[in-house]
Amino acid sequence: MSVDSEQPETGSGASHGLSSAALPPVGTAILEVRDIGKHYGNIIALSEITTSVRAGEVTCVLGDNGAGKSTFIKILAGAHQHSDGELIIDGVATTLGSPREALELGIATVYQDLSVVPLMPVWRNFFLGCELTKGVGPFRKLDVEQMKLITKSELAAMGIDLRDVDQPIGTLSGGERQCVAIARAVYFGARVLILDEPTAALGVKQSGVVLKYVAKARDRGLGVVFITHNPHHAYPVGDRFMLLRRGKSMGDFPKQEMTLEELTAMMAGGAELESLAHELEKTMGPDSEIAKTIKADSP
Amino acid sequence: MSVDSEQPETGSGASHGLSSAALPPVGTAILEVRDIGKHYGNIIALSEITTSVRAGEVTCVLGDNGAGKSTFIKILAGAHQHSDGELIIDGVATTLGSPREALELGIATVYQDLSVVPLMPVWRNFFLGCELTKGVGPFRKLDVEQMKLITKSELAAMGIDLRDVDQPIGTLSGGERQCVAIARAVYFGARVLILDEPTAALGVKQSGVVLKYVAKARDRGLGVVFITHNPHHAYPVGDRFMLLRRGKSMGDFPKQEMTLEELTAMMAGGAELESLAHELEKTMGPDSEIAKTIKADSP
Amino acid sequence: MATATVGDERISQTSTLTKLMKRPEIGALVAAVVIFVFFAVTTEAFATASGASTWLRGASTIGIMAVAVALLMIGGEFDLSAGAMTGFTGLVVGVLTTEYGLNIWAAIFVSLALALMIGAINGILVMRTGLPSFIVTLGTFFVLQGIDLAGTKALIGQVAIQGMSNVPYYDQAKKIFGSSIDVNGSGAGGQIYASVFWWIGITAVATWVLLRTRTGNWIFAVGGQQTAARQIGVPVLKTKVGLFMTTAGAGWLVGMLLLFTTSTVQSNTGVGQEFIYIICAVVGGCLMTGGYGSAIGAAFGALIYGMVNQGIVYSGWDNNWLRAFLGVMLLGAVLLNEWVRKRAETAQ
Amino acid sequence: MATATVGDERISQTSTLTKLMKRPEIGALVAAVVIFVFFAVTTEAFATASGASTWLRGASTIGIMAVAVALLMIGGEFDLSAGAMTGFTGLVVGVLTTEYGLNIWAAIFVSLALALMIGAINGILVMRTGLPSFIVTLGTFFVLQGIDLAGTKALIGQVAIQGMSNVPYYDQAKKIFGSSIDVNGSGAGGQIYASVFWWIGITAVATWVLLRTRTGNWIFAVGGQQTAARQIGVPVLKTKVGLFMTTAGAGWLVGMLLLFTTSTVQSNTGVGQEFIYIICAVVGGCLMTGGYGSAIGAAFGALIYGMVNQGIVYSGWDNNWLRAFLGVMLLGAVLLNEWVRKRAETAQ
Amino acid sequence: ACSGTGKEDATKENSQDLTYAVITHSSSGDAFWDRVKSGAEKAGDDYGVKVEYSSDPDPAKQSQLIDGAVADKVDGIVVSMANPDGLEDSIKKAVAAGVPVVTINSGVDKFKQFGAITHIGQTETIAGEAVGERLKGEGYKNVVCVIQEAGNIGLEERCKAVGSTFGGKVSNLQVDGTDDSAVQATITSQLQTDKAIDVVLTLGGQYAIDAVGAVEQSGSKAKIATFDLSEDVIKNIQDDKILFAVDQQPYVQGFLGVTTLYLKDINGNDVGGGQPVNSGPAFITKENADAVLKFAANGTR
Ligand SMILES: Nc1ncnc2c1ncn2[C@@H]1O[C@H](COP(=O)(O)OP(=O)(O)OP(=O)(O)O)[C@@H](O)[C@H]1O
Ligand SMILES: Nc1ncnc2c1ncn2[C@@H]1O[C@H](COP(=O)(O)OP(=O)(O)OP(=O)(O)O)[C@@H](O)[C@H]1O
Ligand SMILES: [Mg+2]
Ligand SMILES: [Mg+2]
Repeated sequence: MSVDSEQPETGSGASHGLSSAALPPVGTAILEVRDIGKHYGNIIALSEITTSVRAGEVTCVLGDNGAGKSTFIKILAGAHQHSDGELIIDGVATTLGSPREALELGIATVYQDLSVVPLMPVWRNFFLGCELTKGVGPFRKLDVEQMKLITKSELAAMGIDLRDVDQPIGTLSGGERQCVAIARAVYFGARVLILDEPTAALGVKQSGVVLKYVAKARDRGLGVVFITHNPHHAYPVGDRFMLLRRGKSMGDFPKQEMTLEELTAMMAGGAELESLAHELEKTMGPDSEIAKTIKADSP
Repeated sequence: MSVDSEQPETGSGASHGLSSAALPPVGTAILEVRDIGKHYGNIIALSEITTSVRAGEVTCVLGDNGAGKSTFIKILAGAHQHSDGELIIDGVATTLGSPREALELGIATVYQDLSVVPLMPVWRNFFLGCELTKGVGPFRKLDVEQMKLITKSELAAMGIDLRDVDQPIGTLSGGERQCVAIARAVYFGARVLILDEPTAALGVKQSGVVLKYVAKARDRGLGVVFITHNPHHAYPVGDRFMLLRRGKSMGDFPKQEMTLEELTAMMAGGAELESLAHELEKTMGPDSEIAKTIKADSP
Repeated sequence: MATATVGDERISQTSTLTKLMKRPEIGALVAAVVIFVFFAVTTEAFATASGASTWLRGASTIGIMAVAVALLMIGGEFDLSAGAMTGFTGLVVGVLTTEYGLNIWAAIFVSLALALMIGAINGILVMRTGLPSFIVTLGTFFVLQGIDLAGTKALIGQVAIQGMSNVPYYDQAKKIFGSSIDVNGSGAGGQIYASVFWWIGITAVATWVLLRTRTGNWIFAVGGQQTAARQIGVPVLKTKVGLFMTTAGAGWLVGMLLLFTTSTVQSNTGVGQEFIYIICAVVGGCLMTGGYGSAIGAAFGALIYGMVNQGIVYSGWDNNWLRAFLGVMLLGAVLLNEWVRKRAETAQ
Repeated sequence: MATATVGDERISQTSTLTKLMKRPEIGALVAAVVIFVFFAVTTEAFATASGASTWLRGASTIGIMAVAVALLMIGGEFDLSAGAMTGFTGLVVGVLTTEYGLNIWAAIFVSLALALMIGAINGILVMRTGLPSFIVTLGTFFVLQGIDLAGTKALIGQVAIQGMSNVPYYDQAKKIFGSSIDVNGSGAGGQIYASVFWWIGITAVATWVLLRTRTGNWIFAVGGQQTAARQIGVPVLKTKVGLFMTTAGAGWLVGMLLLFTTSTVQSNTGVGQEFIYIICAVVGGCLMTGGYGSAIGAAFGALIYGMVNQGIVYSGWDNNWLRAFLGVMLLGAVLLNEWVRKRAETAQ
Repeated sequence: ACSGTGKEDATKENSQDLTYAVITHSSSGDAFWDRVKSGAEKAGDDYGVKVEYSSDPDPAKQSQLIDGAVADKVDGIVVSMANPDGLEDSIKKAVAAGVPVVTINSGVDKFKQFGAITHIGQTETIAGEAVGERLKGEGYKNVVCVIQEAGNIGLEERCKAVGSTFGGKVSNLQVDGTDDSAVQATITSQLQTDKAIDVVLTLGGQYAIDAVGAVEQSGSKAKIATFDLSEDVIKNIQDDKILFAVDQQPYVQGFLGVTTLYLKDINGNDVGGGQPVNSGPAFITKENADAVLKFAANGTR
């Protein structure tokens, strides 16, 4: 179960993905959005968001529940089409018709609902859409052994020790499933890696591994979009922080301009936090950890 | 959006649930398990677990991903039947045939996968199985207005500001959905409240509210089972900590016997954490927050 | 918190009309109106009192079953024995009265009891074995079909009930199940059959149950996500068995309506109709996968089916093409339906 | 990490047999064996070469369709036009050759092209409109049925193809689609028909595709969770349209087998068979909801159906009860099937 | 033999825009009823009247079709009464509304009672009895009667009538008429099981062809007889593969049904004078096969 530096380098998969486009220099905007908006029927989930995802940078998207974070990244991933504004990829305004188009541009995504097919075995889920094959012509067949092997080892590297990669993924625990989704995206992500609350269901150790992956991807020059509710996860790896509230952008801040405390306060909704801390103090006694933490965080 | 102490007391719902059995005195074991085990086909998910859930106490179940936590609480909730050992409720060994039986005994559960019916409106999901009605005989009908009102206000109290409780719950964001499931369980939980990673998808503020609810339920004399991967969430509210590893219990510790640091170390898997911290230091620089935290946590 | 209710900036303006438009049955309603207008304009007899009485009658028996089947489909199950059940119940009454001289009301009661029992067996088999209802009820369907044919032949020596109208108290039962009311006084044409009233009544009750009772809530839940429903404490078994019994009960009612309107049923009555019911339910907005739909939508679906069926005859189109027309019209109706629904959903 | 592979204490011992037992088709296999033994013991002719040749032949055409339909069902869709397609393609060839004197191979090719086109239309309609395939293909079914009847009638003045065996090169085509091989030398009985070989071939190819190719992976994925599959980058449209075309292609093949084995098809050939295919697929372990099943299982399902159908005749049971027997046997087979599967799944 | 009558009368002046509904209990695609339809339509063409054909095997639906025709104010209805009880109300209503009704094919016992002007046809019973007698006369002992549609009243009655005059054993065999391959397989199985069977009697021309294949395949010595004709049936009769075919002359039933209504309308005739008119049956054997081959190929016999 040890996650040590001797193990083979995983998640270094520029060559695995559908696209093997060369990575642009660090700091170049790979994805840009301008005044982008999205509504579902009469529900306006997102409006007038402007930001960019740059090579070698981690953009954290922060915000309350229902703020529109998942909606935002689904647009970047091609899973939803935006209703207003412009989505610019490599300098060209486009609309991603399907997630496959995004994948072909080297954009890999971990969705909040994970996008796994419950009845299929773990290894089939891992390689779904990018299956390894061997043989030629009509006899080209899946390289089952290889795929099982890779799946097993990639998950092991995340600290997930599966009994059997042939198990239907629907029978895995929540965290195990999340790890499969992350390992898959990291393995296939070529230029941009989008992670929607990847650490939500993970244990301390697994979370650490994911953060490590994020940092590694950044160092390799990928653009990363990272969503989390945990400021302790966001702050160490993030380069820029975009704050959403009720579907609107509250701004886009570089790391230099803020401290962890400011970030936490921002995520929790500022002023309102104080009253919560107050209340927790009442219920749990003033020496309670959480009350102290929240109190310390509130401005 | 403010969560202040003036708002009506919510989550005080001993009278809402299916059961209105009187609460036993604080410290009495409501649920006990003895050497309980569960296997799915040839997969042994849990073996030889012994612990108890006491009135007025919060039992935290900790463990790595796939350790068997959800399996454990599903047995308590009646969603799965145990394969070995004994489940003792109010001193009587029983097997819960269905979640409904558990509910009738006053045991309310928030499952990790939330148990919502995606196509149904939020309010219908909230009251599913415990609908409010008015009128008599054949003209007894759903009290729709009342149910909508309660749903809206209970969610508001958690800091979730829904546009429309008539929206299918499948269209809510992950966190919003989680809040519905929690609010429902809190509202109907009469004697035991079981929460499986309730704060996973929640923002800082909503997490605070959930912790507050847990503390309140405990103070009202309910037995609470609380699963989380976040030691900062577990420590302040927990009274006892049960640690699972690979389907086995590593022990059951009262709060007095451990510090937050010990708890964190235990959750992360002890010795192995050091190497992770080491690695993170390498990738993110020694001053990185997360590396520091993990390093500090490791014994 | 309170500020969120009025003038939420995250919702664009919506009219009450748009809200109404989001009901699952709206598409079917529009399609029904379009089809009515089409045939009313292109044929003479269609929109007359006597013409309408014909297609209403045709739609009514299908409609009753479609509504019951819609409930079942919303609850996530199918019942392929529903069609054969209509013949079975009619045959039971016919054989018991014409051959064995049983009192007609007793026979009616016996056939109801049998129907409910078969429904319960269907439900319990499905729930206990975990087999798909499609297969279980297919088995029941075959068995019923066999009984209908062989049983009837063995007992009365032919494959259709004859001489029903000579049975004592036949008229009493006919009052309830088979009578008709003249609309415009003239004897010829323009009657409304009892089945039409039954149809309207059943649709109203089903809609009420579905939208305004706990049972309705449970039906949506067991169809939408059975595991979730069970985990939350919905009595899944009871709900599903109840639904199967409801469908069987509706089959019985339709059997009675057929028997007492035409005074005969045949051993193959209802065979093949089971899919028509499903079709009507789907046209009316039910999802095949369960958890979504409406009873009144299914009634509209049956109306569409009845109107198209009779309208094609009135149009005088070559009978050989009947099926092709039916197919095109159905597809057209469903496409229109879907289009309306999509428009409604994305309406601002 | 490495310690986890061997001797994981969280897994109890499993034999290879148990592993095999977890395949979806295992239940159907066991049921097929049981039924075979049952009829072999209770009847004389069943297990003879000539008896087997009869039920194998009956099972083969249904089996080919069942395999194709199983793929489609695993992909999460239905095709109700599959039955009518077999008649349609046969009629096209029959009409073109007997009435218009087209070269037989050209006619066969034309009908294949038409079938694939209809399949593609089905698929594209389903995917583009978002309507359930149950409804879309029902529309196609009705339309095909109408064309089969009215078109044939209009073109050749009757409802069945006549004089097919006088068409030039008929024997060539019959070699491929309609010939038979004597097994035991004696002319009477014991033939294996071409359709049986086709059936085995198709099943083998389908199984290979499903389990060992990317396409197979995608089929499982689009049926199991379409949204997830799309999000992960599976070409959903291509996969589904391909499946509909495969089913249509299988319909064409069966149409040819029917035409060249019996030298005739009629306008209602295949009508109603579409459900038999679905039944065989489900008996063979496919889920109605998609995402799970096997091709070889569907082949076993067809075998069960074929054996039961002929076995009842061999048993000399009262023929009127045919349907009832069929129903009971089907239910029995599926129950056995499910029981075996459950045992296998919880086996330690 | 009755076709073509009245063609000369069919002048435009006489036809006065008449519309007749022909409503039968046929299921779609049935070869027999297809010929009834052809006959009725041919008569319509010849007389310059409009003929609207519709059908449904379910008596409830068939009675709705009759009601519908009355609502449509047709000038006459031709109806087949397989299940008289089921149509009684509707036919009486039609008669009460002043629409002349002619019954065809089946329902000979009830037509008067219901107020129809006449009955044209030949019940299933007459044809069946004739077949039974003929087979008995030729010395056969064991007949299997192949029913291609379970529970179809007409088919059941035919087999029953065969049994009533045949004397020997008559057993029914249900087959799936929409799958010729299965029909052949099932007949084969039956022949393999019961070696005593010496005649296979099919109830539609199409299935006789399947039976020919089945007899060959099973190596049985059984002979084949069939109801209804087709080109292939006649060729097989010529080749001695089929004993005989019973021609119920469905074309006549359709044609005369319309003709009767037409004569009533233009000339006040009551064809048959209140007595039923028989349309058949005729036996087609090797001797007279050549003469009907041409008509069978047209799809009118
Ligand atoms: N239905 C099932 N069939 C087979 N194995 C299962 C099934 N459900 C769970 N398991 C296995 O049992 C083990 C325990 O699962 P469980 O969901 O209890 O873990 P958990 O402790 O809740 O993990 P997490 O923190 O990731 O939610 C996992 O390894 C999982 O793969
Ligand atoms: N398909 C949909 N139809 C209608 N409304 C939707 C739909 N999907 C999302 N919404 C609404 O849009 C808003 C934004 O949802 P989104 O999932 O983007 O939130 P989020 O920021 O990811 O929240 P969380 O942190 O809880 O995951 C929510 O209020 C949600 O209810
Ligand atoms: Mg989200
Ligand atoms: Mg869990």
